[in-house]
Amino acid sequence: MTVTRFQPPAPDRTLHPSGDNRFKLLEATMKKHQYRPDALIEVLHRAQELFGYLSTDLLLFIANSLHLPPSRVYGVATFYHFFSLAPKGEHSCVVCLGTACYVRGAAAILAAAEQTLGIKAGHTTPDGRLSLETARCLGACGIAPTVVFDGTVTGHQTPDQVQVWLERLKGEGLKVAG
Amino acid sequence: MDLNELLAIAEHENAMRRSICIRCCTALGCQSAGSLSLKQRLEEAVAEVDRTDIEVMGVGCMGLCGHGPLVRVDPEGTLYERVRAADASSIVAALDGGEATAPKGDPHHPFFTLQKRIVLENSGIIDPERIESYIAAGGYQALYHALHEMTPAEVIDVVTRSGLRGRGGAGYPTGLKWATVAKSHGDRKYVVCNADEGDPGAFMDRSIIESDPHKVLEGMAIAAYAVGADQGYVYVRAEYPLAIQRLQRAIAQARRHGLLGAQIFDSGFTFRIDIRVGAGAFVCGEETALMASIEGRRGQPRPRPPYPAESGLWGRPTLINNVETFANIPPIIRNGAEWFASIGAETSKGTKVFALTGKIRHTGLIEVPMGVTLRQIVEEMGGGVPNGRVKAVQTGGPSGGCIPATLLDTPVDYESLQRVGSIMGSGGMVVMDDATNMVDVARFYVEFCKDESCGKCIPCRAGTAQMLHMLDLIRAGRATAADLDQLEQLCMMVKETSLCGLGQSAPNPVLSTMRYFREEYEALLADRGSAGETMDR
Amino acid sequence: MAARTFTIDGQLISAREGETILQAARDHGIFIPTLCHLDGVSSVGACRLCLVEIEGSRMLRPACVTPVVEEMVVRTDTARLREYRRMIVELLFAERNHVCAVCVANGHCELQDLAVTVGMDHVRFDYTFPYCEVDISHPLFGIDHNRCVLCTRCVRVCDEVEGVHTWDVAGRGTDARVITDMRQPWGESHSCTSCGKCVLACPTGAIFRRGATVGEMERDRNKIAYIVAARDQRW
Amino acid sequence: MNKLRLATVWLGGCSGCHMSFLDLDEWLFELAHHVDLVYSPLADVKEYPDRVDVALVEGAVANEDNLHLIRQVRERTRLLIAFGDCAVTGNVTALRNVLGDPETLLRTIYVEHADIAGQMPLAPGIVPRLLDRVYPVHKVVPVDVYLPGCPPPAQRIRALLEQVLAGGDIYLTGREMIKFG
Repeated sequence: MTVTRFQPPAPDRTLHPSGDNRFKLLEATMKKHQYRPDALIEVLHRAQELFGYLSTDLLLFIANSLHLPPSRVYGVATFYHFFSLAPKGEHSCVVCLGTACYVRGAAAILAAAEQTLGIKAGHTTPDGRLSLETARCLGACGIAPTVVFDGTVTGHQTPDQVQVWLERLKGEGLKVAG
Repeated sequence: MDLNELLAIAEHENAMRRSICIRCCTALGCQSAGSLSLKQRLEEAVAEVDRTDIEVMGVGCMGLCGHGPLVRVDPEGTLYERVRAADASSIVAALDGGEATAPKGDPHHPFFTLQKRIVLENSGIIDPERIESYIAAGGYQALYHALHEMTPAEVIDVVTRSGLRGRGGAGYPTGLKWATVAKSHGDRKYVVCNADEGDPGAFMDRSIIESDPHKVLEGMAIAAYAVGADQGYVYVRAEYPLAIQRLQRAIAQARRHGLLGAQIFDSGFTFRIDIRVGAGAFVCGEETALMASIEGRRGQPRPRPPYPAESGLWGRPTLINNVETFANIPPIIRNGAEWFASIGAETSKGTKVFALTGKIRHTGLIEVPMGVTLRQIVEEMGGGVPNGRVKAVQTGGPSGGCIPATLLDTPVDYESLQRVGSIMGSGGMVVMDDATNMVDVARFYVEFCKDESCGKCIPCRAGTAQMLHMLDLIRAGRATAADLDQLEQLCMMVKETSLCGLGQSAPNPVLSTMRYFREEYEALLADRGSAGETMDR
Repeated sequence: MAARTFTIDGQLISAREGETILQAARDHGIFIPTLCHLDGVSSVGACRLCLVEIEGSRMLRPACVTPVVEEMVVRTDTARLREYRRMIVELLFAERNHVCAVCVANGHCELQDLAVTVGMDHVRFDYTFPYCEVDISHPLFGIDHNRCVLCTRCVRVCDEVEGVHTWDVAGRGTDARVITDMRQPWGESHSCTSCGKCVLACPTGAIFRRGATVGEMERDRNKIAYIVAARDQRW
Repeated sequence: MNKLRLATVWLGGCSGCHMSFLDLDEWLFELAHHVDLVYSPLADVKEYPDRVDVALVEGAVANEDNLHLIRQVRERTRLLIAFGDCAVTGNVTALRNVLGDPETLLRTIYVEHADIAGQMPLAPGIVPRLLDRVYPVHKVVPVDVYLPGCPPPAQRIRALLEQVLAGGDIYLTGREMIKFG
């Protein structure tokens, strides 16, 4: 016997058929996985890659497409650290807090970063320019302590490196409040 | 693909080799230090001197990550450390009697000479991005051998007799696990490679995949043949983009060469491998949580039994081993059970790869025979602590414990490490010097476990939160001796009642530091009754 | 079905093959405390209150999901188990704001009853006093996260019995919360059928019928098992 | 016969536990044969006396006066009984802990939620300062016996006091004796 799960009516899907090409790309990924529910995490990865973060509407769109209850999709999206339900800053600074980095002074780097950027770890500056994050371990322990500036892993870091990075961004025309 | 074609690829690849090979590490550590532009400069420098007997090869990890980027010139084996792009032409010039501007490393240092490389036999030697390079090193011959000259039962027998135990941490006998899956009934079976290396301070699996991805795939294929599976998954952390990329490339290459997919080596054996990318959850290293995650659900563990070997992915028999375990398989099939069993210690055969990090002179990746002592690893290979003394060695990550310097003569094997209150774990080894406060270390790990607790079972969810709170009270000088006893009882409860390995081992860093460094806790205690003092402010 | 003979707390017991230790114990009037277990829905072995000792096994086993085995020797009431159970209940009381005196479920609460069972006269751990929301956007029901123990009985009953899966768990660890749909207010949930099964299933005062005041939130949990049994027997 | 020196103490609570104590009605006469009430909000004694045998402490430790008093009580009392849910758990008194430190709490209630002319309550020397958070008694001083209940029913109080009067170990168990709420 096959059971078709009741699907709650979707709220306005105004943003989907709008011709936003990213939805087509997301559809393609779901199609590749034959809309199988077990591809949910792969689909969320792709959605975040395309949209930068997972908005409620985007999650609902995925839930409907994969025939999954909304709460299940929301539950999965909030279980994993990698998924963000809020927009991230244009630039990011990720301080690794793995053991090797910790033993070699990562806490001081994070403290300096928080002071320099004026935000706490896990937050984005009010102007949406910069996000400060932490990572559990990047596996680059051989070059600890490490910081990832805009996706580039850099090793043997010191607390003043965050300031250097910020200055460089400013030099490249970034306007940072405060 | 048949054996002749395989050998022809190897032969062709070997014929292409030039007499001098400049090997440049392109694994994550060295890439972060700029090895990609260095490699390009080396290629340009070789082109500039117009020598056709020299080639530049991007290779996997050479081990000494703390001194990267690393370059080795073979066959003489000259090792250069901390090489900058600007050093490239001088390295090439040195082949003509010039002087290289990059500092030279010592390839005869115990860091290298005390190693025994089985899992890492190709690391830093072959080009991980080219299947031909792996085949030239004898790759996929073990798979051919297994498919055409052995029955599944014989494969399992060899693995069993080799004495190989799971390298993910718990050390469960691999052959026994395989036999259970082989015996289990199901319309389909799965093989899963656990590459969700979540232990902070550990990067063995990342390095193996980045340096020699095909070896893992070959190991998985042999396992699938042995247990009767036709579908495999590699569950790899999202934090490892380079490893994912190399795995994807390797899978595509293997498929193209008929080494994965339908009718491998013209046998009746079919095996496909898909990659599943994790999304940042340490608990997914636990096998039932990992399976939930592969199924697209919250990565929450469930009680065992039933074990995955009987009821795993989608309720079907599933074999789950970690990266290093699979990487051990091709050499075992190639060289035989007796060969493997002759290496290592009595109850722990073979070698173990460790990520040696922390306050130590030489950080990086090493592979040593089981049974060597911690002292050999830390003092001889690692070169000890610069400007200080070893205080403790932490093995096993958040699930392990801190072993004090007085026990450095403990041999590295599953049982010995357990006896001193730690575990083998997946291979993280973090050295701490006498400036390290062990209560802080315990807190670091407990906070990690608390943040990573999935929240399903109460002892782990609420227990780790209380452990963290109590450690903070201790560190703030607001705890009494009675609180310390209570923390210890809480640790025992969480250890014995938690649903999965995360909770069951979360107290280990606290218990082991309490056992060996209790005076550091006691030094922070308040007098009885004065706990209330701080309320006056 | 084959019978299995084994002992619980020294008492010789015979059970059907495939039965869990918990079922067998209850059939014979042996009490094992539970919290996340609910007759009629699947067991998850999460609360760890039903852990028992089994001779020859190093690990403690949850009685709710462990099938009986011939000649197994089970102990449900040792000093160690009693101490651990008390600690688990204390951890729950310390984790959120369980203030029995002002709770709708006062006097009809499984957590409150458990505290009595395990002999908890006070909580040794520090209370954490987290800020938790109360959602009374639904016209008939409300949820007070201060009282939630994350047993997931509401999630399971909604998924397995009502078949809707309005509830799930979001976040993880101590931040975990049961949610409806996209974590919107319950009253705005599109999928909820307002069947009230989650209200029946909730062991504490977390999910309640609106209008109930202190101590008034009584429920008949047997209804869940009744619905399941009734449905199983139909064509 | 030496009578037991009994005290009852009222910290941060609603006095409901004391009311319940008074609900013992005529049994109080019986009790009076065995104890001297040496300190109580029901009696006009200003200073907590020395050498108290048994103290029933109602309420949580919420302010500086509570803190001062409970320390005196502990120093001068042989058997300290946490009397009722506020003393045992913090209970309703401790609900404010969820809202943060006293400064934030007072601002929220007396300024932000004020209907007109909100201002911070300030009466130095008259209203005792609030502690950073509310504590159950055993988090401040060691407690010997816990009697839960909001309030503990009169019969529960009587059952406890009978055990106290009988001497020997005190052992409370079962729904009648230790149910919260």
